[in-house]
Amino acid sequence: MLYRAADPATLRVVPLDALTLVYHRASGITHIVDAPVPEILAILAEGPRNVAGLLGVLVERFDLADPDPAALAVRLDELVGAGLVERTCAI
Amino acid sequence: MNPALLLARALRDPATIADLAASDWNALFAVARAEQLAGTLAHRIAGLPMPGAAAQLVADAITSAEQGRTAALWESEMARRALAALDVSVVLLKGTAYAAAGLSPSVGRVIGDLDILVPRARIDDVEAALLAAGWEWVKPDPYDDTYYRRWMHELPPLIHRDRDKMIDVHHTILPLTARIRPDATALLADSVALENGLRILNPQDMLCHAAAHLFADGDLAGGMRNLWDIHCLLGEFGFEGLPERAAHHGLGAAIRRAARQAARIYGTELPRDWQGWDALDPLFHRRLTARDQWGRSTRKATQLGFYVRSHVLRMPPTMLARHLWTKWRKGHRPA
Amino acid sequence: MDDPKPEEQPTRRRALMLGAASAAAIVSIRPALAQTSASVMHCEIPVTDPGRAGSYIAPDGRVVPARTAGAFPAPGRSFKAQDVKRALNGGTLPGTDPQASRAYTNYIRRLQRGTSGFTCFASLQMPRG
Amino acid sequence: MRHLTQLRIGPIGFRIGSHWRRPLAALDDLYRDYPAPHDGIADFNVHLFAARPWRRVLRPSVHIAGDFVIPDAAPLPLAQGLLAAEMGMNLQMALGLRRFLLLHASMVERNGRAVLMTGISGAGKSTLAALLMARGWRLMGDEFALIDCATGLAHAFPRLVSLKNEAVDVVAQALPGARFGPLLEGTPKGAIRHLVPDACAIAAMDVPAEPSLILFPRFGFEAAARPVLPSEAFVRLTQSSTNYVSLAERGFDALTRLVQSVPARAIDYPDAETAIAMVEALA
Repeated sequence: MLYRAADPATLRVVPLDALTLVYHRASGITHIVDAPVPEILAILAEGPRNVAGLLGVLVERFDLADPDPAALAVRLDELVGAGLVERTCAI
Repeated sequence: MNPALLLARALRDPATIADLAASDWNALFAVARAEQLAGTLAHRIAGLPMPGAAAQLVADAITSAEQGRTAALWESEMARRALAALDVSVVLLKGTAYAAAGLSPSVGRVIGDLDILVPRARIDDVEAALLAAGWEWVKPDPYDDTYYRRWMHELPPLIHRDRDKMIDVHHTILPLTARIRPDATALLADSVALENGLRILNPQDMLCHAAAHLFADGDLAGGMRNLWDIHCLLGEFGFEGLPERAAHHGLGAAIRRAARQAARIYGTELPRDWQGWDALDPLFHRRLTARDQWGRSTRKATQLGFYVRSHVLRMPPTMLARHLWTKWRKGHRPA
Repeated sequence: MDDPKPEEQPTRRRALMLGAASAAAIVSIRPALAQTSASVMHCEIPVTDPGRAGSYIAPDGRVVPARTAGAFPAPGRSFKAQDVKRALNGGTLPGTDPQASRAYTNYIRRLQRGTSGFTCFASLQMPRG
Repeated sequence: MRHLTQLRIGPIGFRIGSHWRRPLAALDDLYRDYPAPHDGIADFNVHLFAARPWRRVLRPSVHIAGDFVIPDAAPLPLAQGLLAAEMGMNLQMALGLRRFLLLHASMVERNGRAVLMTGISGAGKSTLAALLMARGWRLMGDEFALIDCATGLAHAFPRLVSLKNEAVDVVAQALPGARFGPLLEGTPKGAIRHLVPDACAIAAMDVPAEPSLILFPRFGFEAAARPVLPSEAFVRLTQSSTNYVSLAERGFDALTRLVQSVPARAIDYPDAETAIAMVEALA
């Protein structure tokens, strides 16, 4: 199972303070997101990844306090529900 | 002028707005909003010389329609994602289909609920997948729910809990109780795939559905909008193969009547053998254009007649009596 | 002072937490007014706010300290919009006695913007004066 | 519709029809200094009608409709026809406005700087605006603030100020010379009396102002003020806007700009006097 993010051209990302605003042009929906959502979107913008692959990049780029694939899967489910990320089948 | 005909004239020939008085503008927009045609009107007359206040209304209506279009297309995309794993044909219907395919009725058109057509044999799978993806039942009234499942051409409506949008899942385009039974298998089999894998009806079936929606399945409420769809689709697709396909679905009379009404109200060009005006046409014409200066429905008697008529067309008489009784006891009256 | 200049510091990676499964990281903005009457009737109004659990509700709907005389314990549950609507028109909220129901209904009437259930209540009440 | 009136409040024109003369006579009187819609063309239509012909005279009850309607809007008795008209106009704004970002807020202005007060219902938003007007602020509106998405400027919508219950007497004392509508008792919101905005508010209603402060007041608590982070202000303002979602990216731009450029404070206050002092100190 791969996860693919919305095309960055369809997103307006505005960091405010602790939280970040994400306006999604394709849906017209505004999302207020907390870390690690902007970080996940940025990594997936480079190309689709599976949970393990994404976790690997997060560990590499950040000092990740809880590198737990189950926790990451929950964040991805949220992103899928919001329509910011789509599940696709591995080719 | 009858305000509905004022609207029709502006849609048909935008240049006619040049001579409108302020009171005409007020009536024009009141009726256009009531008929859900404000965005369509706005696109037709945008850029023509008009008072500043009217130009503002036009700009507002265009923005509003644009946002509605985005939301409607997104809803179809989310439905696509929810149903992707099922490997089932999902055919977009009505407004969303026009927008997804970039057809002319979609310009400025208000799009209501998402309507999709799926094979009847797969409807339980579709229902389960939608429920799993965040759609919920719209508070089913037990009577309505049984009625829907037993007799209607669609599931009881579902609404998405986060996006607040309704979806109507159809397995045919008329209720199972109607005397006319369109060939749902053919509708699906001959549908056309879009780039993203969703489908739309083929041109003739799209016209058949629009006509069925206008006359056979409904009480003509909001008829001017549905008729504008038909006017645009006839202009886009022409009449080739239409009589045969409509006859196959049992909608031959409906599509001809729709075409005659479109010609009368919007000036649709008809082939010679489609022209005419039968004994009932004036009644339909009056009903379609029954609006006052405030956009309110007029001709209440005609309206009730049409409400009962729409049920007669959908159901055998004893079932109708039972249905109306149950409805009216619960306080429902035609608006 | 011999602190190293910033560029001489080893690159510290930014700390990040994936977070608990129970805590949402995304809030999507919904229309403030529900679009359809159907969804209006589908929403729920909590009595009271989760933050005020254990409080009592006075007959006029104010939230008062627990065990205030004449007040009713907050039911700590949500009521469906159509039940609230019925109660606002003189009915009784399900599972409550008439006096408590009136207090809870008054609490709902006093809901303010930003409080849980307000949007639901507002959609029931629209238009407002 | 047998009776008809038209009026403009700030940038928005209304055309109001009624089966009865009384509600429109009251509107015509209270809005007598307001202009007609631009070009005579209304942005919104409101109609007040009887559900059945005989209900025009027999226990007359006023149904509210218009270009934009919600199902099950409860009717009002004819004696509250003025309120019905006001509710009808509010409803059109809430459901139909697309030209501006609409915030459910009262707003006053001094020296070109607008203070928005939002986040409460029935606990003093209108009262504070009226009392600030009595102290020389320009009233821009007691219900809706209109934000221009392109410029970020706040436009006034100075409709009649709707005063409820205890606020009726409080404001009458603060504004002895002001014009008021009839006292409407037993409305769904209790007793209501409408206050006509002063001449300055009406004369300057087409003059926008730069938003300079966003307040989230809360009545019934010890006086306290705390800063509100932009993200919290953003979320709270989307919830006090009826058309944020409908404006799509324009709304996002307008609201992002507002919360990034204008400070926001939550203020708690025990009484109106304290609130006025707090607002004047912060503004």
